Amino acid sequence: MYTKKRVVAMLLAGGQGSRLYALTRNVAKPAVPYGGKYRLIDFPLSNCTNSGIDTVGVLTQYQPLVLNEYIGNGQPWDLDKMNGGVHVLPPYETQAGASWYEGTANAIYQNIRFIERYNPEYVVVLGGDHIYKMDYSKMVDFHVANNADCTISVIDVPKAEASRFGIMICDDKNQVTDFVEKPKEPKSTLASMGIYVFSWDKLRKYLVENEQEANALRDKGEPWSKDFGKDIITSMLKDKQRLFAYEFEGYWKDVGTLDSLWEANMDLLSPSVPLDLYDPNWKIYSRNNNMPPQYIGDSANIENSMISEGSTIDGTVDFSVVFSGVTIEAGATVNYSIIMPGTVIKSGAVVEYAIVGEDCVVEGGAKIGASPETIENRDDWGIAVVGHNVTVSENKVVEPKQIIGENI
Amino acid sequence: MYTKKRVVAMLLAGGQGSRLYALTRNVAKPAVPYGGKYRLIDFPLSNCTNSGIDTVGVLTQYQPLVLNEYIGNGQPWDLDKMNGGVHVLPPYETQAGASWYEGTANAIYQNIRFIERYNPEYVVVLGGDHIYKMDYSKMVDFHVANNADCTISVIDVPKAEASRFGIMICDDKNQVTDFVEKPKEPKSTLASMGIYVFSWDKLRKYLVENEQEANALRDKGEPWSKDFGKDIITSMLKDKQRLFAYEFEGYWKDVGTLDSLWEANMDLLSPSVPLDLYDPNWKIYSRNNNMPPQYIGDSANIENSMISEGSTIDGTVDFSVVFSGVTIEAGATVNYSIIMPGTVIKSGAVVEYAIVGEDCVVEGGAKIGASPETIENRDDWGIAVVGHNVTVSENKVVEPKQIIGENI
Amino acid sequence: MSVNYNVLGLIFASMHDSYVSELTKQRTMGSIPFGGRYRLIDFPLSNMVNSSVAEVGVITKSNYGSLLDHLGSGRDWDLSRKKGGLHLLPPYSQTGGIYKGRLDALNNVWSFVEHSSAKYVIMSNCDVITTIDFNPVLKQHMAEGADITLIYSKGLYDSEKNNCATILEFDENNRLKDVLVDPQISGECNMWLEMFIISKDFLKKIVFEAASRNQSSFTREILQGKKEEYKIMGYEHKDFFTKIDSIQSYYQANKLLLDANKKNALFKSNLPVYTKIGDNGPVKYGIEANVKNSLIADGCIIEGTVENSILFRGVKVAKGTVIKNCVLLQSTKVGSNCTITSVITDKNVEISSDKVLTGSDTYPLYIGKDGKI
Amino acid sequence: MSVNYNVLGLIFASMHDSYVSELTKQRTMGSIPFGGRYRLIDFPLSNMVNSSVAEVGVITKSNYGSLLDHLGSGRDWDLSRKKGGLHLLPPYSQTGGIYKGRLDALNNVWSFVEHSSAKYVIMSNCDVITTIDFNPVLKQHMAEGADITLIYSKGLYDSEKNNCATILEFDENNRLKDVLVDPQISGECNMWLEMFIISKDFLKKIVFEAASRNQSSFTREILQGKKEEYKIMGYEHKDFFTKIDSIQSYYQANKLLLDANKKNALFKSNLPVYTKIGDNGPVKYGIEANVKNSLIADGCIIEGTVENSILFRGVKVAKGTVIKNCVLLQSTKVGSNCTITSVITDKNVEISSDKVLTGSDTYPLYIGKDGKI
Repeated sequence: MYTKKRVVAMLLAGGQGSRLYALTRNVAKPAVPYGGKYRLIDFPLSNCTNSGIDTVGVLTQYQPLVLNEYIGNGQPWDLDKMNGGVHVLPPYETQAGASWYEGTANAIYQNIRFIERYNPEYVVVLGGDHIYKMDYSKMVDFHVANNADCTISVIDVPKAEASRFGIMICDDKNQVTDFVEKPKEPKSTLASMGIYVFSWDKLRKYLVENEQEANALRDKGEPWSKDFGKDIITSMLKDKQRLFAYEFEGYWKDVGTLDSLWEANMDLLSPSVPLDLYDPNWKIYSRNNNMPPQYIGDSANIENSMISEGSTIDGTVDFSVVFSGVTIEAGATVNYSIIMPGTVIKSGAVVEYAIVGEDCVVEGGAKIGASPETIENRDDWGIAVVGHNVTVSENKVVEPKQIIGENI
Repeated sequence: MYTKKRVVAMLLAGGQGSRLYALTRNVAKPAVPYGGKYRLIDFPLSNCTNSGIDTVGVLTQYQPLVLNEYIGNGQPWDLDKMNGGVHVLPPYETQAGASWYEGTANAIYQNIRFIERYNPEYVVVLGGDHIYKMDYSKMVDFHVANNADCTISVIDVPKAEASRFGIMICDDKNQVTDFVEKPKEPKSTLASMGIYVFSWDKLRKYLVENEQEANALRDKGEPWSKDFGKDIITSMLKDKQRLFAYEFEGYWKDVGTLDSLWEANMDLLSPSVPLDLYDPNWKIYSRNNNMPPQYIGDSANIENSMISEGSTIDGTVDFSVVFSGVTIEAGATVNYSIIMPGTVIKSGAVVEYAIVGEDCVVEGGAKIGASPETIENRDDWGIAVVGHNVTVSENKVVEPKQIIGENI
Repeated sequence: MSVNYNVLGLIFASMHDSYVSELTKQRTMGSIPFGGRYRLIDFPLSNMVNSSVAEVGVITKSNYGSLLDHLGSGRDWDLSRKKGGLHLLPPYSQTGGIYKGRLDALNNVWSFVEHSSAKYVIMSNCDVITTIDFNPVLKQHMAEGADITLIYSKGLYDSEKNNCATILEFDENNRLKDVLVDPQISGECNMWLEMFIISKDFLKKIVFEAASRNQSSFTREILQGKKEEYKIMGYEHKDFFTKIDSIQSYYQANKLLLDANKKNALFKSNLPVYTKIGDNGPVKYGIEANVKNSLIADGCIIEGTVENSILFRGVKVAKGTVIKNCVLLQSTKVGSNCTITSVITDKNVEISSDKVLTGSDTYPLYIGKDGKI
Repeated sequence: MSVNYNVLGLIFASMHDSYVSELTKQRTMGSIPFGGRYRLIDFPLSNMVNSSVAEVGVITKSNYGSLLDHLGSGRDWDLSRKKGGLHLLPPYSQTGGIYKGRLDALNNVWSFVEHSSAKYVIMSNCDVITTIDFNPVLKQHMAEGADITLIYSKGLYDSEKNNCATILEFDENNRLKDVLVDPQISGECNMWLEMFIISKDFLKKIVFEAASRNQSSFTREILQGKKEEYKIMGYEHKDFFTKIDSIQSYYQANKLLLDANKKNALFKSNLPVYTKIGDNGPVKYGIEANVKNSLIADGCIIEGTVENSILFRGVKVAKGTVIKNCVLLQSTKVGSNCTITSVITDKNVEISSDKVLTGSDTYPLYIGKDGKI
């Protein structure tokens, strides 16, 4: 009934994304909007399709409803297949009882049956909250050429930032000799991007072992974990398995925080950032919502910005990313900001250095965020954030760094 | 983003189906095979499609993997839609925490958001383990014509059997005046078929109230339940809401037990049973597994049976239902039995009055089940059942009534 | 229900191709681009889908390659179905050759219609652009026991400007009294939107009768010829519509969308217009961009000035260039320091830097597909 | 990977239609029913899909309506895709008219080929039925640096029986030495399966050269004419194949499937043959049914005797009837007490009760579509 697939991808859609909490109250992190018309998960899903991977399991248990409906039958990403395609894989109940996912390794462990239906040679494991364009098929080729058990894609980060990442230490043939999570004194600047290729037989073995060992520890009342990066990779290294680092060159951004989400959007407006959303050979697909083209009115003044379908712009927009179905009235000003789908910015409102969530209303006279130059103490400055479905009433102010989740 | 749908269907795919346990060890009950090439869920899904309902939520938490993959993108049932379509709805985690479904009413309650996306006027609630062909659109018309709050489809059952069902007592205008679950002395023979049409505003109200009341009882340490038939219908009756009984005429069979599953299959072989699987205007759709046509060999002897694609039959088959990809070797005998997909019955084996699960091997000389005439005490007789993936070794015997879940 | 198998939709995708011969050189009426991201067929097709129609046949004449590309499996309209769905009906026929009129075309595709289980048929052209829910029309058709219900709108007719129009007159009971084709008059009239509802049985009767008499024109033979005999009723559609019957009216119709009222009448959130998804990026506005009163589709990159214009998907406008009163079809590329006024560019036109092109608002300059200037 | 955008598939769906003129009256080669539930195009299409090809163009000539119906959006082959996918390439062309040969056809659809990002092109007809994985062929093609790699099988050739065949000879280095078309010989030969692999760039060169010289035959101009100049290599496919080049060979090819070895060679579990799903019920055998050595597709209802026959979907055989050595295409209905021997019935044939029809095994009786007897 199921045809063999050489490669199956498993996407760890993860949990709530607590550092993004104003934007993930009712949606899983991968469903957070990005880049004018996308959601985070569009990037790994589109990468899969463009890499020729047509079988993807999405592992999630947090608020899957929006993600589920967003992914739907997978058609927008060419992943609606009779054989393969994209499947959201929630936790489930068996005769032995029901259990939620107890970590990323456990989530894959609980879906071994899903993977084995396709009898793959390689399994690609991906995260759901990174922005990048990558041909996974080249990484699989690299994995095969090295006769590797596991290949981890890495990116060279500035030395100063290396301690924020999981750092790989490699020999001159790219073989990984050590792996340190957030080292204080990094011995290398090769940061793990959270993208793995495994030979399936090896991954399977380590998933089963990790599950047994963690359960044994738990039964003894000792600390245990079932974490992918931490447990599986560490065990494989300890067992002298062949781990290789695949160096990626290009744009890659972790959007795990509100600041980095804002930065990643601003990056799109910089001519020097190598993330091309207009390449016909590597399209980023997303679910379309059937809106007419954007209308730019007589008093509009738009510069250096991205604006999407269905929006009506009659105000001033500068250095901003505006999603679909947004209204910016004449006399409203939006600078250095991200305005998510369906939001209305009314005449007289000023939005600067801010993220405004979906379906918000910002009334006239309201002021959200401020330019860093206007703030005396630079430490007091930061992006202002308004969560989804929030109304900011007339003349209300949202200070820089402030995060608003309810109507004010 | 979501277009209004006049009608949304919610399918209670239910749990393990413990009375079918040999066949539901690794699959949810609606995925149990039936009728040569179907699974139980094909019937409600095909009925939805044929009734013009294209938005269906499937509520399940027990072993959804097989069901999930079987339903896939919904294409086999014409339910792969950009807007609407079929969605498997598992339990999920929110900021308030994670919770499994606590009853059928709670399962729908937890998915109110799913329903409201489509802003429906009517919600059809269905079960996943009944065999019947029904045009739900006519039932909705009946509901509308009666200005009903809830319409329950009922079937007239023999008086002797009425105490096995939920019985509706109606006035002469079909309005339900009382509802009794499995009454000892039935006042009517109108049995609920577990198919409901609700005006969505009413259902929503009662779901919310039931949830609150049950939680309050639980907090007080008192017995509580969140059951659809028991709590919602009873509350509506108590509140004098307009409940109507919609009388269905045609074939309807509850396949909640192994015996009834066997009977329902045998019914297909009876010329007097009005369940036509060959009507081009009301097709029962199912997922196809790309097998060539069946091959009937030189020594085959087939009478009064149904056989499906990909099977190779060279033995004797009489009064039996044989699924796809089955091999029945020359010299094997299958009478009054159901042979599920992928099973091999080897030369010299005898299978009578039995259900043999998927991907089994019955070796030569094995004997499964027996004809009732050969059993002295009729109480000792019953259907023999072999679970999925079981090998019955040479010359082994599975007695009537015996249920085998492991290799013997 | 959510879909209705009781109604079959038929779309005439090639009706009146010759009126816009510039645009139909390599395509047919239904695949003419419109409104930044649409093709004309998107409007009748979305109207049918939004009215719960589950089965649609598209009747084509010639040059239907781009239509085939656009429609694909019908998935973008949720018409990729086993039961019902979208069916392209190319002009191959037993008798050979191309159909001459609507009745002839229907006769040619009759086996498709016959095979449908629907009881009613809704028909529409592609050259009238409007957003309509057919359910009230169907309801009226059934309530009045009509043989045929014609959908019309009140509109200003001017024989000088309109290339083709069918003007209807009804009696006090709403029954068809008179039918005028391209009359020498002007003023407010009941303009037939060339949409109508008919039962399948009645349609069969008139198609077969016409075939046996070698008649092909629905307007002449049925509307004009049988208006006393048949019960032909009218349904007034009281909302915005526009009709494409010349390159000038094509230009004007696009520009009408800059009027918010008209745009909102065509794009209603409860009756969305579906189209093939292009997966283009958002519109990117450069640091010197200056855009006013324009409709801009996704995938455009604008570094110059754009005013009172419609830009289709993937149009590029370089620095220093001024686009005014233009309709630029998909993937038009305009180099730097150009001045382009009152121009229609077809797909993939490339205009190199420093060019000046000027049409007039009443007679726009048209540049054909793949043109390089 | 799971799909490979580097390879484009092209299927000639109308090649050699004239050899089976009975079956192509209302259809084209690719849509001829075969093997109980398939159409001939299912075999090359499934071969391509099973070889990870993600984009396939189907080149048709005429009568492609039934092919369009069968293929639909390509969903049943998982070829309903945004990137790649299935594309029907009808015979409309700028130059007008129908193509004359393979090179002419390729020239006609060149814009489609050009547009693909693939580097290699796999081509196949529909009249050779076999199951093959193209990946080893592609590997050999690249390893040998071939210009063209022809796929052939050893088979018995008999000029008396075979209507059309291209016999290949290779030198000791596997390079094409000689090409014989329909020679007056018999014996074991290298039969070209009319499948080959070529790089897109090289294909472009030969298609454009041929066009400029008004040449259209690939076999004559390239294989025979350029075998010294180009590096044309052979790949032997060592598995079951059969070719349809007459109504007799069509009859025999169907009956070959009653041989378990041949059936298993065509239907391998790791290389499934996909087809349009019919959603028929299981086969129902009545109380007096008696079936031996036959292939029976879903949806059949059998109450009589069937021997050595192929029954397509939805065939009905009533009580008392004996079917022997027959190929009954879909929805054939045979009444009671008939004796039908060595007969091919096309779709929807109805045979009323008490009829006796007898063909011979070497010259089966053919009854055309919708025939009533």
